[in-house]
Amino acid sequence: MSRTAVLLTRKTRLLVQGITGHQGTFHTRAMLDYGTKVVAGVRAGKGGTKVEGVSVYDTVREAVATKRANASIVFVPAPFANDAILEAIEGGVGLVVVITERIPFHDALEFVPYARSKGCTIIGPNCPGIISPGQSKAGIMPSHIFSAGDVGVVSRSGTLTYEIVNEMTRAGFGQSTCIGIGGDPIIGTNTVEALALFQKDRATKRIVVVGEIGGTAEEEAAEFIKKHVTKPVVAYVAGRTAPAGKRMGHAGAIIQGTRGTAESKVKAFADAGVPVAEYPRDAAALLGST
Amino acid sequence: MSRTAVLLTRKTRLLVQGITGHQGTFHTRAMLDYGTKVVAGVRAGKGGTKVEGVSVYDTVREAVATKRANASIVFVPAPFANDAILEAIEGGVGLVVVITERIPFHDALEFVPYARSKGCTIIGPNCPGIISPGQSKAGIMPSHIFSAGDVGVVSRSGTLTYEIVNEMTRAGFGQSTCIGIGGDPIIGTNTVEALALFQKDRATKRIVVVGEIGGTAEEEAAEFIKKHVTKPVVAYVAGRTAPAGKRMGHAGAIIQGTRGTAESKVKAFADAGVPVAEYPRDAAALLGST
Amino acid sequence: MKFLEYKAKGIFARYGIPVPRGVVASRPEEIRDPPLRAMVKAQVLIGGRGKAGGIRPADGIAEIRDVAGRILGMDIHGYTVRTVYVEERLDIEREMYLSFTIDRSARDTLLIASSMGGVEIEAVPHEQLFMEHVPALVGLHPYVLRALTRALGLEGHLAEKVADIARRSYDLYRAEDAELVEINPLVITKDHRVVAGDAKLVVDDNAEYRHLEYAKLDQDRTPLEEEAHAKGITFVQLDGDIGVIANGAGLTMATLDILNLKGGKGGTFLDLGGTDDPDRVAQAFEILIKAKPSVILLNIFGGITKADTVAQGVKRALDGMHATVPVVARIKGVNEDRAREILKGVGMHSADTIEEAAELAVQVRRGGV
Amino acid sequence: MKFLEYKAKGIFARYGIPVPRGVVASRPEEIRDPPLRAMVKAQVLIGGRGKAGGIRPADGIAEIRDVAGRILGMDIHGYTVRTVYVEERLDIEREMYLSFTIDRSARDTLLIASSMGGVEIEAVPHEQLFMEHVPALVGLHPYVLRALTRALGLEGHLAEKVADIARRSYDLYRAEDAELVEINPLVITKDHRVVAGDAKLVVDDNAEYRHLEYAKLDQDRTPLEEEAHAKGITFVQLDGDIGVIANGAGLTMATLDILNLKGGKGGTFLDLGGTDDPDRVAQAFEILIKAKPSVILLNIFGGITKADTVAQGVKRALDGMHATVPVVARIKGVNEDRAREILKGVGMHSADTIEEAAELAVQVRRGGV
Repeated sequence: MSRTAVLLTRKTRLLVQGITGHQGTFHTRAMLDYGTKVVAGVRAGKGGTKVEGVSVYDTVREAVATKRANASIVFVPAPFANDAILEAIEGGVGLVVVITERIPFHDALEFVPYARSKGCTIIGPNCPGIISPGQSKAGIMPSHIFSAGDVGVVSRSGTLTYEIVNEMTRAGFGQSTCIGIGGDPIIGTNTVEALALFQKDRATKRIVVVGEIGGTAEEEAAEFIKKHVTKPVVAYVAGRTAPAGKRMGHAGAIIQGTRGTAESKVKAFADAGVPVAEYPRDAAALLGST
Repeated sequence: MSRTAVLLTRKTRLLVQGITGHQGTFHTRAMLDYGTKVVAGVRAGKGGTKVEGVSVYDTVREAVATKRANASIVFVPAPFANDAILEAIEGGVGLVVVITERIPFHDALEFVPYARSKGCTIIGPNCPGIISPGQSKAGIMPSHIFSAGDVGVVSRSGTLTYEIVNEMTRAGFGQSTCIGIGGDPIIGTNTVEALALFQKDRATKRIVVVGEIGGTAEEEAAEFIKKHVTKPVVAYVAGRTAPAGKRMGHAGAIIQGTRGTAESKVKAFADAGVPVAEYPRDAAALLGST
Repeated sequence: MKFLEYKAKGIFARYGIPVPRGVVASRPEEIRDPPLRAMVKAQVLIGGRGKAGGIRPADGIAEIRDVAGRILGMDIHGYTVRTVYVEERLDIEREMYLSFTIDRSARDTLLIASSMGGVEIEAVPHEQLFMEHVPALVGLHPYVLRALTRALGLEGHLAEKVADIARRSYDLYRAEDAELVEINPLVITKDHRVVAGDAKLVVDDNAEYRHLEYAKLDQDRTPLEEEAHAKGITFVQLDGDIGVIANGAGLTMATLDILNLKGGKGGTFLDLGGTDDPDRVAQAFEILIKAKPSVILLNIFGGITKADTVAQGVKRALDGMHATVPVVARIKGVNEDRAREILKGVGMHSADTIEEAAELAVQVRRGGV
Repeated sequence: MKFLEYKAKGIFARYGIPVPRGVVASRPEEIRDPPLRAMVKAQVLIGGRGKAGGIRPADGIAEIRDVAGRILGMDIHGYTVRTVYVEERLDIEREMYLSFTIDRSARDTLLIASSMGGVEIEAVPHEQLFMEHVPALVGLHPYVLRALTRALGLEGHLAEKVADIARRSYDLYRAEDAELVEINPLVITKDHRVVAGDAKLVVDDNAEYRHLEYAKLDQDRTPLEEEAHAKGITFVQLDGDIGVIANGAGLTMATLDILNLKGGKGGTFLDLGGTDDPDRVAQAFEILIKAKPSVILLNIFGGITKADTVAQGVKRALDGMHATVPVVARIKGVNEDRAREILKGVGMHSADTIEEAAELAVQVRRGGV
């Protein structure tokens, strides 16, 4: 039986860029264990070897040609990530999940619009990836806290999302797809775009948005929800006590002057009729009342 | 009554970039006379003046904001054309018709894919423009030879097309839309893309393709027709007697080694079941037998 | 990475952007050969220097040194002035504003300009702003510069000079991986020069590896933040007293928020990231202990992170520094039971949820436990 | 714009691409201080020099001058050798192929490489070619170079050298507005240097205004084509004897095709473009008359073009040059009747359609009219 999901399904044929690194190897194993079709790895100079039973190629093009990979996950270190992402886009995969953190945003100013021009979806950078529970995982999140269901989750953060999803799973709210869109200022898929995907997806009946301070993604999401989202949405916003002018871990999590405050985001959601959880665990409870 | 057409209809609100030049002014008058909604002109430093009764603005953005222009025609000289085209794309028009000839193709290697990434259609460069007879003209072709009808025409050349269209009109084959895609090696809309538009357009029942030597546009068109075009197509190919290695007027009209010959193109059309006219005037006759 | 004005101006000058002549000093007597009609400007990484009295005119070497002496050592919004910049005083005809910055929503670069210069750009009415995106894929083209100079009401030579400065500023923005290149005011002098009156430059921290020459700059960091940065630890000092450490930026922020809801106030933001290497954890805890928190609130949600090796790192740091600061921990992850065992050995308080842990931390701080 | 090998190599060298040392000469006695183990190479703008005997080894100054003397003045596929290039003879370990060119279908730049070098690239089997697009919007990135060197079976220093040459070739391709940058063969020498054995460079004619330094180069044009080019007239000399002139490139080609179908053979391709300025028309006709056609076939389909001013230009040229060459004209456009009047005055034959005009031209040529 084939189920729908957003961006990633059990049919997705994933290749791992930077498969021979510590993180790449570890998560290749974890993704295989989850049932992801990891069909190839890429590492220049290591073509012909195997990692966790997965064939390694020197170039994305070979991996795509030989193994019909149609998505990629990038673990390549920041200084080489731009190159790897462009190789993936040109190699013809339709989805590139960029786990790598600390990529200069000037690189993203190029590869993000370029990917779009080629019809390729980027998730991240600096993100935990994407998981369609019970189907496939292209990411680094702990698999066991997820459960299949009908809630779409979009989040700018990693562990905070695990916390929320864990609570959802315990409360019986399984997930259709969880997208960690990443904590950088320039990202390939933003909150609004993820919401649009969930609104269209037949497997998704409700949506959780996990936001944080910095930028105006949540304000734009609230505006979009008002106009285009008919499915119930609940939200959480991290950073209510964060001071202005300080970068809170994520490159994108910074209040600049009066812009990007949690108050503004919470207010925007409230104005759009989106309940906002006070504690992360409340998101699950709020879902129960939607 | 509103009729369909490809790319250009009576509703299109055109702005003229380079309206104050000789060619810009002349064709603004001619387009107005034809009934085109020429809503604005652009020429830096001439904002506030009028040309042929059309208000001139300093920037595309002003023209779009004030006059809701949604298409542009570019008469700006080659050294400044790239800038003008990018201004039009960023200004938010959805169609840019580039009349200017002799634009270096390295410029087109940038503005063509960039336009595409922004959802903007480029016609040209080095083209006579586009006309939907009876509705609107964004181009420099002589209006009186065209007549409204159901034949879509796509052509790499100008006057040759006038010759063919003139014969069509005399023989009673009116045109839905005629697209002069231009004679340069890198063009915004190619033969295949024009064919795809005509195949979809309800107002187009039959199609004429005017090709010439150089490149493989006709071979690809023939392949595309075989697979995707259900409407009758006839073709003409110019340059059967052109020698190899010589650029025949158009930057794109050159046989390179054994590539780009008329024989190859004629054969490709024949293989796709597309009748090829021996004389330009025969195109109209062939249409009669489709 | 932020830059003091005089350092930013040095970089601007490298890109051919006109800046006033100036000399820098950290003591009045160091000032030699200054412009004799001068502005003496406090060099601090915070705005509002002018209103705070950190920018003053002075004429002649004696007055310049005198004024510099009064500015040096001043406290400006919590920042002590350690350096002054003595700069040619401009005869101002007009002040404008020009900047290149990142537009996150549009995923693009934004050029902002205004004919109202010398004031905070946030205070300028929207209709007084010229804004245009500059897409990285195609770069800055003349049409943008034409629109810019037109919006500023400039013509002829002045328009050319401003367009040229904008072009150079964009080159700088791209080549130096800047988040912000700001010239405010951009001054037209009475003798028709166009000069960067002030210069603000913020460079992407993530691009540090491409600009190693900037690594040692004065940064807007406390000494402890500087120490953490040098060790690659994500750490922000806050004005509460409870030391908060968690794994993941979002979770750390959420932990601070929950602590606040429970009546406590965080003194640190310390993001362990994905590490469970005991050495790295110990390093992070050392920074945390140096911040002298009344209590430490540790929150680990580790789906993959090994909780026991995290705990080993915590123990190692506490033991090594002979620290007696109480720790309240909520640990979920691989080997979480073993982790609790280890931390019980150093007198840690344990909780099942963040909420409970936050409550407990507040109680401990009040001496209630 | 095409470049003789030695000029192309000069440009390659400016971009840091290694080329063999060489000297250029147009007479044997001009050769001074050449490499003493040399290849003497005919400099002509056409391929197949080697097979035609235009590239020969020679050792020592005497033999070099002797060989150069025999190559100079040779006819190679219709091109007279006016220049030789005396170049260091390479000890070849391996020959490869590398080029950047325009891919019209993909609207992109194409990098082509092959481990089969020194032969016509068209002759290399497709599976022996490495091809990768290089999009102008993002440029040439390392992944392309890795794939390139892997496809060529290179490692270590050799891979680095080839990658570096590819990078520089792409820079040249972009900065010089090239249509083609080709190194064939790209040579690995026995002492492990990587050197451009031959260098082909074609620059976009439309970009001439950005590269005025190239405007005076030897071009692959006949003297009359050169004269036309200098006047901005689109003119190609063909091997027939009927002078064809029309307005528009496509129409001119079609007129030539029709003439051929009617049994004639065009001697010129002359595209008047959109002009109806009598001076420009006269200039074009002057070129045409200099090509000594037996008959001139004029085909104007001018929807907007004023036919009478075109006719004035024709008359002016014929009168001015006292030319007696018969003209067959088919003119459609504004004031076409007046145009026919004018040309009747110079003995022109008139026709209603291209087909008739072509037939008439063939008849006139045979003396049938």
